[in-house]
Amino acid sequence: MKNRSTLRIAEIRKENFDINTYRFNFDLKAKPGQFIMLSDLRGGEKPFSISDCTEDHFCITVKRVGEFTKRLFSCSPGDLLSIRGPYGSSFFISAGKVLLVGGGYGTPPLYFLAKHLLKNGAEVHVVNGARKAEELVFCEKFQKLGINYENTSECGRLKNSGTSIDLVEQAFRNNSYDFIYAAGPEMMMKNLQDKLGKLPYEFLLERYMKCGVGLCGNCTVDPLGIRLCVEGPVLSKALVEQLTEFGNYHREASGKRIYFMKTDKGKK
Amino acid sequence: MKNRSTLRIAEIRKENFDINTYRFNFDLKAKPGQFIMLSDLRGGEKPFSISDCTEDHFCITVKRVGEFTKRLFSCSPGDLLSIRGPYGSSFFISAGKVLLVGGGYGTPPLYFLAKHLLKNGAEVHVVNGARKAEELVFCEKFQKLGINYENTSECGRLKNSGTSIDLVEQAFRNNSYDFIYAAGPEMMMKNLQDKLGKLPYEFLLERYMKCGVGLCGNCTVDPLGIRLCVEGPVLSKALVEQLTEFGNYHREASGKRIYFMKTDKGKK
Amino acid sequence: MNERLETKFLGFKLASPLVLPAGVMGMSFSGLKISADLGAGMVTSKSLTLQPRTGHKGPVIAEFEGGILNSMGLCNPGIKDGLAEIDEFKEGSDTPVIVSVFATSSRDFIALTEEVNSSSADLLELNLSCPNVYDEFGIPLSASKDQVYEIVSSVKDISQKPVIAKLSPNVLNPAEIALAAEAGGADALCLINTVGPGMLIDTLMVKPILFNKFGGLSGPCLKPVALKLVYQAYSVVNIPIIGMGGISTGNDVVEMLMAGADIVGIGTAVYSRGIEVFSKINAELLQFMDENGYKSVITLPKLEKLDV
Amino acid sequence: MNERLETKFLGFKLASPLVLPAGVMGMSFSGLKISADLGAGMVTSKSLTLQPRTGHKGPVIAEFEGGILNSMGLCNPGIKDGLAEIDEFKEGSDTPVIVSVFATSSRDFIALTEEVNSSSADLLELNLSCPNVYDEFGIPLSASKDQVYEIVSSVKDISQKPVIAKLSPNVLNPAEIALAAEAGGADALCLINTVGPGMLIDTLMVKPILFNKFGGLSGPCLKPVALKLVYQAYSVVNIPIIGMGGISTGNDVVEMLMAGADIVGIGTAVYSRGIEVFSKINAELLQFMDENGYKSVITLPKLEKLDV
Ligand SMILES: Cc1cc2nc3c(=O)[nH]c(=O)nc-3n(C[C@H](O)[C@H](O)[C@H](O)COP(=O)(O)OP(=O)(O)OC[C@H]3O[C@@H](n4cnc5c(N)ncnc54)[C@H](O)[C@@H]3O)c2cc1C
Ligand SMILES: Cc1cc2nc3c(=O)[nH]c(=O)nc-3n(C[C@H](O)[C@H](O)[C@H](O)COP(=O)(O)OP(=O)(O)OC[C@H]3O[C@@H](n4cnc5c(N)ncnc54)[C@H](O)[C@@H]3O)c2cc1C
Ligand SMILES: Cc1cc2nc3c(=O)[nH]c(=O)nc-3n(C[C@H](O)[C@H](O)[C@H](O)COP(=O)(O)O)c2cc1C
Ligand SMILES: Cc1cc2nc3c(=O)[nH]c(=O)nc-3n(C[C@H](O)[C@H](O)[C@H](O)COP(=O)(O)O)c2cc1C
Ligand code: FES
Ligand code: FES
Repeated sequence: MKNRSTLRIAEIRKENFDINTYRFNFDLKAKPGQFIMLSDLRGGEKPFSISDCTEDHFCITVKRVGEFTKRLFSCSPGDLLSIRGPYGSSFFISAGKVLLVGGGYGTPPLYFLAKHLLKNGAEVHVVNGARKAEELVFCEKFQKLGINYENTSECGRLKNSGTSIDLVEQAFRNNSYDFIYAAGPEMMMKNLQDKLGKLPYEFLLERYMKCGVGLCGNCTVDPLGIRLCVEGPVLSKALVEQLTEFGNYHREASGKRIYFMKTDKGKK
Repeated sequence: MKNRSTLRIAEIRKENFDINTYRFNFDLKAKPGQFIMLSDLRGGEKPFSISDCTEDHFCITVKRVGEFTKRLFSCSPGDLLSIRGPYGSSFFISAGKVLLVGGGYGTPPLYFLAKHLLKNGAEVHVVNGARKAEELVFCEKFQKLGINYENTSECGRLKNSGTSIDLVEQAFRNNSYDFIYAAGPEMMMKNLQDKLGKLPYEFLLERYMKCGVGLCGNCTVDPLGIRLCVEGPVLSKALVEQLTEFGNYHREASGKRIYFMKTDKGKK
Repeated sequence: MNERLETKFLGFKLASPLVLPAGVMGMSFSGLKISADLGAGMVTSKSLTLQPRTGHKGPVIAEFEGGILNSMGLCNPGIKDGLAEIDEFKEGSDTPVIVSVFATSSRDFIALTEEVNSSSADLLELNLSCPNVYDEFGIPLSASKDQVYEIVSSVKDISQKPVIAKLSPNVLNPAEIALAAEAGGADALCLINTVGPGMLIDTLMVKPILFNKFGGLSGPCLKPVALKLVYQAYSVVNIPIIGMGGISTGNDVVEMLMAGADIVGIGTAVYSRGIEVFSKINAELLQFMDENGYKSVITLPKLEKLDV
Repeated sequence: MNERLETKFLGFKLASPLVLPAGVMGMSFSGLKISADLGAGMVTSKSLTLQPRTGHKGPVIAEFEGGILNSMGLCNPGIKDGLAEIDEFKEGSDTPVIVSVFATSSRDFIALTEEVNSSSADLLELNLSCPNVYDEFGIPLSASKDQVYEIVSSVKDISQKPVIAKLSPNVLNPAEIALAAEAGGADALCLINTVGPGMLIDTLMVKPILFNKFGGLSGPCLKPVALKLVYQAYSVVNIPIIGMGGISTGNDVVEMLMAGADIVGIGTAVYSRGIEVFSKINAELLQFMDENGYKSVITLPKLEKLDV
C-alpha cells in the first residue's frame, strides 16, 4: 500500500466489445498472478489481475460488468487512475510441460504467466475459453509467443466444441503435463479440478476485496481463513483441496455468503 | 532519537570528589565531540559529552553540580538510565601536530578525541586545566596514551602556574601546531581564542539543551541561529568567530539571556 | 502455547493476552479461527448491525506514515448471519469469542443483545465509538456520558453475557466516559477505537483518497494516544480493560499492560506484520520476560495510577 | 527565492507559503532569522506568556513511529524579553513575523496584546490550544466555543495587529469552534496544534518516558487529522487559514493547500529533515508545479468544499 501511485493511462486497447486492456508506463515490479487495486476516486476500488508487466509498463485487462468498470470504459488515454499494489501471491514458475487454462477475463493474467514460463524454459500449452468465439481475448498475443499453436488455435474451434473442459480433455489425451494453471470462472476451475487427478496445479481465485491488504477479512476462504488478497489469489492444489467453499459459495460486500448455482458454469 | 535506549550502568569510576565516569556496555557508534541526552526519568534529561567510545562500550564523565547530577552520583552499577543519541557534530580528525586544551569536565571528551587523532597519525599534545590540582581529571589516562608527556604532566604543575592559558602560551613557545581543539568553560575558550591568531581551531560549546534534536531552539547561538545540539556542539573557527554571543551571554531554560561575568573565567 | 502467556479475563482463561479486535479478520468463522490458531488468546467479530451493510464505496483504506485510514463503513452480514459464523467458529474452537455489535439507539442495542444472548458468543462488546455516526458537527455517540450510561445500563439489564463498552479516543472527557460506562454496569472497557477521523488527498487528481473523504486512523501513530487513554481509564475505574491502538510488537504490548490494560488488541499490525503477528508477538513477550526476569504476563508490573 | 512561490496572507507579501510555526526554533531572533533565510515565508515566535517560564522537567520529548511527543511546557522568556528578540529580528529582516501568545484568561490575553501592540511584530497569534492547561477531566481552553468567542473578541477590540486564532484538534466540534473564532473577529485561523496528548512508557524502568507523563503529538502521524480539520474549517469559514500538522514534503504542502490552507506550517519536519527543510520543500513545490503545469502556488486548486 506504500506503493499507491497515481498514474496516467498510456493506452487503451479494445480486446472485444466488453473487454479492454489498459497500459500504464510504470515499473510495477509485479509477478504473474498478482493484482492491483484500481480506483478513479469516484466511488469504487477494485482488484484487477496484471496481464503483462515489464520494466517499462504493465497492463490490466478489464471486463465491463458493472458501475465501476463501466466508468473505466469511458476513460481516455491520459486520464489519471489510483493504483496500489502489486498485491498477493504469484504463480510458481515451472520449467516442465505445462497447460494454462483460461476463461473470460481470467485468460489475460495467464499471458503474463506464459511469458515467464517460456523464459524459464517451460513448454507452454494454452486453452482459452469463452462462451462465444467473439468473446475470446488474447488469442493473437498467445500465438505470437510462438507456443503450441494447435492449442491456442483451439480458440477458433470453440464455436463448435462445448466448453474449455472439452479442450482440456483433448489436450490430456495427446500430452502428459507436469503442471496445470487456471484462471477464470470458479465453476470452470471446479470442473477442471475433477479432471486433474494427481497433477499439481495452481488456480487464481477471486473473492470480494475491499482493503486488499489482509485486514478487513472479506476475502478469507473457509475453512482455512487465509486471505485471497495476501495468501492468494493464486493458491496451490494443497490449499484448494481443503477449501470447503471452493465452487460452493463466496462472500459479497457485506460478508453474506452467496452460493454458486450448480448450473452456473460461467459466473463465479 | 530513534536511538533511545535504556541501559544499565556497567561501571562507575570516581575521577575526583565531584566527577564520576559512567560506563555503559553498548555500541553507541559515537564520534568524538558528540553527546548524549541522559535521563533517569525522575525529572531532568541532560546533555553529556562522550568521553570514550569503542564497539563494546562508551563512557560519560559527569560533574556533580545540581539536582540531576546529584541523583546520578547516588546511582549504582546495574541501575538503568535512558540514553538518546549520539547527537551533534564531531571534531575534525587532523593528522598534523595538534594541541588539545581542556578545562574541568571539558577534558574527558578530548580524551576520546585524542584516541582518534592518534589513530590517524596526529602528534597530540594536551593541556589539562582545573582550578585546583585535585580537580584535575583524566591525567593518567592521557599519559597512558603515550602522548607528549611534557604536556600532560603539566597537570601536576598547575598547582604552581596560573591558568591553563599560561600552559598554552608555554606550549606555543616550544611548538608550532597545525590545529587546536578546546573544551571547557566558555571564558577559558574565549581567552584561548585571543591567543590563536590564524591557527585553525574547533571548540566544543555548551548551551542549555532541552530537545537535543533541533526543534525547541533553546540552544541556538546568535546571530547565526545555528543549533548547538545539531550543528554543534563542536564549532569551527569560521563559525565561532561570527558568534556575537560567544563569551558574552547564553540562554537559560526559559530562553532568557544570561550574561557571563567578565571576571568569571571558570564558569561558562 | 506457553503457560507463561496465560491470563484471565472476566473469568475466561486465555492462552495469550493478545486479542483480535473488532473489524479485523472478523467477517467469517475462518478468519477468527486462523487468528486464534496463530496465537490470539481471544477473538472479536466484526461489529454486527441488525441489518446487513455493504459499507462505504472504495477506496476504503489509505496508508500514510505511521498507519492507515479506514472508512469501511461497518460492512457486515447482519446480526443473524454474523452469529451463524460465530456458532461455526465455536464448534471448532474453545478460544473465547467476543461479539461486537453496533447501533445508534438503546432500542437497537437491546435487540442486538437479545440475538447475542441466544448465540454461542462468550462476551458482548458494544461499539459506542464508530467514527461514521458523527452528526454534522462531529459528535460521536460515546462523547456523551449520559448516552453511554443509558445504553450500557439498558443492555446490562438483559444481557446474559459479560458486557464490554468500546470507547472512542475522540472525546473531551475520556475519564468521565469511562466512569459512566462503569456506572452503567459495564463488566470491562475496550479502548481505543480509531482516532480522528482524518483525510488524505491525491494531489494529482485533486480528490480525497477515500471515497468517503474521511476515515479513522489506526496503526503505530495511535500508540501514544491509546496508552494515555488506557492509563487514564485504568486510574479511575475498577473494571478490566482491553487496551489497543497501534500495538505491533512485544514491547508495545508490555507498554500497554503497564499502562493498565489486562489484555491487548492487535489490529492494524495484522497488515503490517502479517497474520502471524500473534505468534510473533507471543514470542517477543516471552523474550521480554526472559530478559527482564518476569515469570508470566500476569506478574508484569503496572504504572502507579494517576492522582485524580 | 522564486516568484512562483510568492503568496499573500492578510495583506503581507510572503516569499514562500511555508511558515515556521510557534514553538519551533522561535526562542531567539537568530532562530527565526535562520528559518527565514533558509526559505520560510513567515516565522512565528515561541508562545510568550506574561512571566518567563522554564517549562517542564525533561525528558520533554520522545519519539515514536510517525512523530514525536513533546511536553515542553511553554518555556519562554516572558513577553518582554520575547518581544525584544522580535525587535532584533525585525531589524535585520523584512520577513513577516507572528508573535504567539498564551494565557488562560481574557484579561491576561489583553495584557499580552497591549505589549504586542507596541512591538514590531506583524501579526498576533492566540494560542488557545496548549494541551498543558487541561483541567483534571481534560478539557482544553479552546474546546468551548463561548470561551473562544470571548477571548478572540476582547483581543480584537484592542489589537493593532491582525489576530490569528490557533485552534486545537482535540475538540468535539471543530467546525463550531472555527466559526466562533471567526465570529469573534479573528482575521485568520491557525490549525492544528498538537494532538492528544499521548504517553509512552519505558518498559525496563516501568515509567512514562516524559517526566510530565503526557505530551502532545506532532509529526507525520498528524497529517490526516490536520488535513481533515483544515478542510472542515475551510468549508465553513471565510477567513484565511494557516494549515499545519505533520507536513514534511512538497507533496504534503500541496495536500494542505488543496485542503483549504492559504499557507502552511512546517514544525516537526525541522527535526526530521533538518533546518534546510524550508528550502528543500520550496524546491519540491516548484518541481510539483513544473510536473503538473501550475504556474504558481496561488493557482493551485482547492478541493470542493464540504456540504454543511
Ligand atoms: C484477484 C482478482 C482479480 C481480478 N482480476 C480481474 C481482471 O483481470 N479483469 C476483470 O475484468 N476483472 C477482474 N476481477 C473482477 C473485478 O474486480 C470485478 O469485475 C469488478 O470489481 C467489478 O466492479 P463493477 O463495479 O464494475 O461491478 P459490480 O456491479 O460492482 O460487480 C459485478 C461483480 O463483480 C464482482 N466484484 C465487484 N466488486 C468486487 C470487488 N471489490 N472485489 C472482487 N470482486 C468484485 C462481484 O462478483 C460482482 O458480482 C478480479 C477480481 C479479483 C478478486
Ligand atoms: C553539549 C554539552 C555537553 C556537556 N557535557 C558534559 C559533560 O561531559 N560532563 C558534565 O558534567 N556536564 C556536561 N555538560 C553540562 C551538563 O549538561 C550540566 O552540568 C547538567 O545538565 C547539570 O544538571 P543539574 O540538574 O545537575 O544542575 P542544575 O542545577 O540544573 O544546573 C547547573 C548548571 O548546569 C547547566 N545545565 C543545566 N541543565 C542543562 C541543560 N539541560 N543543558 C545544558 N546545560 C545545563 C547550566 O549551566 C546550569 O547553570 C554538557 C552540556 C552540554 C550542553
Ligand atoms: C479495517 C478496520 C476495521 C475496523 N472495524 C471496526 C469495527 O467494526 N468495530 C470496532 O469496534 N472497531 C473497528 N476497528 C477498530 C479496531 O478494532 C481498533 O480499535 C483500532 O484499529 C485500533 O487498533 P490498531 O491500531 O491495532 O488497529 C476497525 C479497524 C480497522 C483498521
Ligand atoms: C517542540 C514543540 C513545541 C511547540 N510549542 C508550541 C507553542 O509554544 N505554541 C503553539 O501554539 N504551538 C506549539 N507547538 C505546536 C506546533 O506549532 C504545531 O502546531 C504542531 O507541532 C503541528 O505541526 P508539526 O507536525 O509540523 O510539528 C509546538 C510543537 C513542538 C513540536
Ligand atoms: S480484501 Fe481485506 S482482507 Fe483481503
Ligand atoms: S536543544 Fe532544542 S534545539 Fe537544541
